Amino acid sequence: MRDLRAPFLPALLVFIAAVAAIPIVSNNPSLREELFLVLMLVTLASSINIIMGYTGYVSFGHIVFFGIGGYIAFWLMQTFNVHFLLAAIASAIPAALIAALIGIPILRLRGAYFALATVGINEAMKSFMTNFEPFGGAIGMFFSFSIYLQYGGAREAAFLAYYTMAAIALATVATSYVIRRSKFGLSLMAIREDQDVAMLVGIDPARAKVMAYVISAFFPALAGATFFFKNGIIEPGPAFDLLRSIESLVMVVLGGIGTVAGPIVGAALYEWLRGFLITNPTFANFQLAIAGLLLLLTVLFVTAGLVGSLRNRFPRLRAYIQ
Amino acid sequence: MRGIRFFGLTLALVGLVASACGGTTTPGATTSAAPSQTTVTKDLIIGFTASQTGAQNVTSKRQTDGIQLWVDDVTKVGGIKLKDGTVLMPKVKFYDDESKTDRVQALYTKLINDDKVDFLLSPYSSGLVKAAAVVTEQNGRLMITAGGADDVTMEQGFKGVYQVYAPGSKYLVGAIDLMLKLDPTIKKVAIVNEKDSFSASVVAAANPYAKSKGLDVVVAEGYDTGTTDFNPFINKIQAASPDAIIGGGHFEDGTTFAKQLFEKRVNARFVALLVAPPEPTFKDIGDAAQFITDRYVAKYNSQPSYQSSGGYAAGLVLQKALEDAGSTDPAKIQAALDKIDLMLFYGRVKFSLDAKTHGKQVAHDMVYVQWQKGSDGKLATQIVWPSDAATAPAQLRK
Amino acid sequence: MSLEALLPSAIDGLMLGFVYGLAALGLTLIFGVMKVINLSHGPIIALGMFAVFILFSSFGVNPYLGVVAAALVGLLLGIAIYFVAVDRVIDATELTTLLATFSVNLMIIGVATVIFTTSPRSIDIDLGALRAGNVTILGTHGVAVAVAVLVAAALYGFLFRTRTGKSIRAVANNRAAAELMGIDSRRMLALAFGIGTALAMTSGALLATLFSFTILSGGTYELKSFVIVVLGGLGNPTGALVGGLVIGFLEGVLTVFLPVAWVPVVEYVIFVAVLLLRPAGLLGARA
Amino acid sequence: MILDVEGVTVRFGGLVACDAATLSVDQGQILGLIGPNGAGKTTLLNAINGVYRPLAGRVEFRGEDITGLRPFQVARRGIARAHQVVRPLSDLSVIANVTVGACFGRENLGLGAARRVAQEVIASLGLADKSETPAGKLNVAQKKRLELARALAARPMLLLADEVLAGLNPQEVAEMLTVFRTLREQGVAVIMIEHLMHAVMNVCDRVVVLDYGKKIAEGTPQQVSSDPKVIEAYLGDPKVAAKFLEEEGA
Repeated sequence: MRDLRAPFLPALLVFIAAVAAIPIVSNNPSLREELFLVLMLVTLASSINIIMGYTGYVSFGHIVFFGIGGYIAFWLMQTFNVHFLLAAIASAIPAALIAALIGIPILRLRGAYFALATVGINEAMKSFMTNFEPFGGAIGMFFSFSIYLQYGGAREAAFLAYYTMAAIALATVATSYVIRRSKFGLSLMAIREDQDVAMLVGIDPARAKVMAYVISAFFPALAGATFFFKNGIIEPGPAFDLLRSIESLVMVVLGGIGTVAGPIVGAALYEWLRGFLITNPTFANFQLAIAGLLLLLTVLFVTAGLVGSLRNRFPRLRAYIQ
Repeated sequence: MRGIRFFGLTLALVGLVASACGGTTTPGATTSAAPSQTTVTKDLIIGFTASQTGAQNVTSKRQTDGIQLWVDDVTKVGGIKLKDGTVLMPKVKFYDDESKTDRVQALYTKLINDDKVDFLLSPYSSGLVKAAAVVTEQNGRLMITAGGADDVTMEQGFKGVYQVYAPGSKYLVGAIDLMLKLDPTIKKVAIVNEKDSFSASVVAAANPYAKSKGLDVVVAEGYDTGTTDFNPFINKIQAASPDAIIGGGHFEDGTTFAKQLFEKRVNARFVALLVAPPEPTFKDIGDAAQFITDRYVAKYNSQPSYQSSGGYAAGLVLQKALEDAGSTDPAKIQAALDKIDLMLFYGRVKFSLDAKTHGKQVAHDMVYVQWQKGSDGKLATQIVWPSDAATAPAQLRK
Repeated sequence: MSLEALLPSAIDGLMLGFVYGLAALGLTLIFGVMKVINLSHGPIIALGMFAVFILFSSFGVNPYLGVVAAALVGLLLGIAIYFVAVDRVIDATELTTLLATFSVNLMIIGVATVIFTTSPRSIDIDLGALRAGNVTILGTHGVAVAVAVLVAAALYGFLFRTRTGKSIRAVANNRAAAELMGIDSRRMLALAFGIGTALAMTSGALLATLFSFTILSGGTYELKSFVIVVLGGLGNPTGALVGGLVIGFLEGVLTVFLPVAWVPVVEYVIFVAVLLLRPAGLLGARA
Repeated sequence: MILDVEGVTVRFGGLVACDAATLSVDQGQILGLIGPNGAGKTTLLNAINGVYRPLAGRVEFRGEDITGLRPFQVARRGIARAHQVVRPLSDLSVIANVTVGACFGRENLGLGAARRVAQEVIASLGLADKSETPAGKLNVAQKKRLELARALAARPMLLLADEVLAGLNPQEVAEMLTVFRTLREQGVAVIMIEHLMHAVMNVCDRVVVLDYGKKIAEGTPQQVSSDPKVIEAYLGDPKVAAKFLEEEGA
């Protein structure tokens, strides 16, 4: 297409891949751990951006899909010794199906009602898992260490998890970009702006929204499967952590809602800041308060987020930064 | 004052117990270095994470204090002296893990690879210990777990994880024995426990054990970590009118549970709760408090607790292993740890060598204390089980 | 299953329901007036707990006087929060106001954690108890119910009998029209936020006289308030009070038939079901 | 006839907003829909394109019964709508707004093709220099044109135009009327609700008058404007009304 003047997507993907390769090349496991987390947050934030940024539905409890993916994959690996990659895909499909099933009713709700419903679903799922003994109940599940043997040992499994997470992040970003530049994306943005108008020009909003919700559920499920595979332990608390869910929203807003690069910038920035605050003796204790202050300032004064503000300030950049 | 009578009958078990047992190792007691050799002083960096924020923050702090206390004591006597003349000065390096498993894993990776710490201790709480164990195993490192009593963790075929706490399965089984010895007519028992790794593994062993002893488990319920309202459980217990109540979890919930049991005047003849009652702050529930053994306060200059003792003991185990190995070579330390059979102020320490359960604590037994009214009319904790360590016979409500 | 537990459980639950209702009232009032879901609700409840705790443990102030103090502090705090975090974004999308109030949540938790740590605290009050059969009603619980009822009644009196109260309701109904009638809507919004916060702090203060708590305890009650508010209809004060009683009663009674740990599952399923089937709540939202 | 509306009734509670309304329009024809405020004109358009489901009656478009279809299904069959109260997709650029119109309508164009159509339409409506401006930042007249542009970009066979001229100055009105005439030449059918009588007189081929949801008159603009029933419906007093119409038409 003509308006793809700037090779934004390839550039972005190459950049992410290059950063992801640093810990491998320099053989730095702790950088690998940090980046694993960042890549995971990029995945979560970019996925949320599809339903929240493009479509305008604030999915507050979005982490529920991360948890569902993690649980199903973990259970498959532990009980049937299914290979991790297979288990991850096998967990993302039911997660997407669940998204379709709950999406059909709850996407009829608007605004705050939708946000609350997603919180309710996440909490319902968390308390259900807390009681669901086949998945370990409140204690969750814990790998027998021999599970890692088929990947060549625990260390190799950690690398496999890292590569997989990088691949998931790249796929999420690419998907996010493709959607944003597609007709489907345009229909989502029309829905975000005015659902009635969207319907009058020929868009089936219910269908488009459910599609967006399903896509935005798929990648977090993969990320959950990978995250808990590496952890070797899954519990209801970390799997359905509402705070993590809200933090992902914060990253989207910080970076620039509705842009492709925003969630990436936001996730990296947020995680870097937290790492800095936690290890800094002066600020360690005030970590949460500072995060809160920063969020407030962003919400009040930099509504469009970093990437969004850049685009607004320098319209010429629009062709280069999506 | 009615409360006192009730709590006089509350049995509790606790890990930190009297140095009545012989063969105690204390930091100052070790002088195995040969005087002729030249001494080389090296730092021994001990890495771990502490939950300075999040759900585990209070108890984790106690464990950190325990570790720090051990470090201070060792420093005071001039370090750990090895046979080859090396003197190791322990230093701690720790980060805040926010009580989150993913932070634990990132930070243990950092401790191992960036900070290049010499030795690792565990975070506090079974869940975080598991997460850390995965990383130390991935990196082929040794870790002594100070705060993780869950059985399952230690049954995964780990190679370099060693458990100081007695595994959870042991915690309440003894209480059932004691109870039945005191009164064989006890028939109905209610089990109400916290739903965390530790308490669940306790109950997973205690529940079938109770049934095997012919007891009738009339209530079996779990409560979420952080529960503050136990009335729903207590109403159920009251309706089932059991002879005994066992369970609990950690300090805070156990204290609250006990307090609310008292408020509702539950008529059980025997109550055994995990961890909570020996704590000095048990005073929140009435006059029962001021009687914690002065001995610990005097000896360690800090409020003792189950968790801080765990931290201190983990330090001692490491120290002993270093001395036995005579070097900081991981393979030698591991061999020394495998062989350890130690009696600490804390109890006996010995690790399983079985491939599947390697590193699991096999020797440490639980000790039970009871609040009893002394001849002066005041309440004090007495060790009532096991019988060879008992300071007073257990009493049961008539 | 033990039916003997039914009566005491139902009574226990219902009594707690009054305090839950009070917390939910604060949340629903703010939503009703300005369509903002206050995500700092939980930490504010926790602040209510600590207000009483500090006054009691450091200055020996009677906890029930502490409840009054907590309400006053809440009013001022709420007005401050409104002007700092909400005023500027009052007309923005729900995401913006959600995040703005969430940032207040983070700041309160962040600072309060440093000051108070997350150690559990409790306030020891013994007001005796009423016992009949296997029903025990603790004095503290009885007083909490009484205070909750009084506060709710006072709020209704304020909203329906006073000029200021009527102005707040006018602003809630139609801000533009209220302004045409000469009402300073900004002041009313700030006041409503203050009252909502005061209610949350009051309920927190009462809860502190019943159970032990940490600075993070508010989260549980915040989620409970969401459930109650949706059940009663977002923005409907009477709905919040009734919803509180319903949830309290359910929590009590369900425990007799289910393992206690399953109760939250039922609660959240009801919550989502109400949102889907009757988004206006069981009592219907105010127009 | 491209559109046949027969006996369509829409009711809100006890209020009958549209009472057995019947009308039809053919290709290349502009039908004026007039009537006093609250006569049910907008309701009728909403019943045609599926926003409301008629209680009774039938809507037939190009020989197909489209009664009760959802709005997006109606749109995909070639009926476009321009609103009285403009509803731009504020955060999207002008070109994106119009592309949305082109994309999802009858022809189901790809993004590239839709964009080209959008550019043409924008140019024809004089918005070319605003192409990249967020729609929310346009002035009222520009928004009106955008609203029409979005509808036209769908290349509809039938355009439902709801008071698109209101609020425009005489020159802008004249420009808009040219657009309607061009549409007629292209064979597009138009139903326009309009209060500007001179515009109706000027451009409409036929006029339908609604009052209290009922059709009270139909015919050429001249026939309708001299119908006493119509005049009475508008102003109660036929004499005043006649005078009013004269002035406005001038």
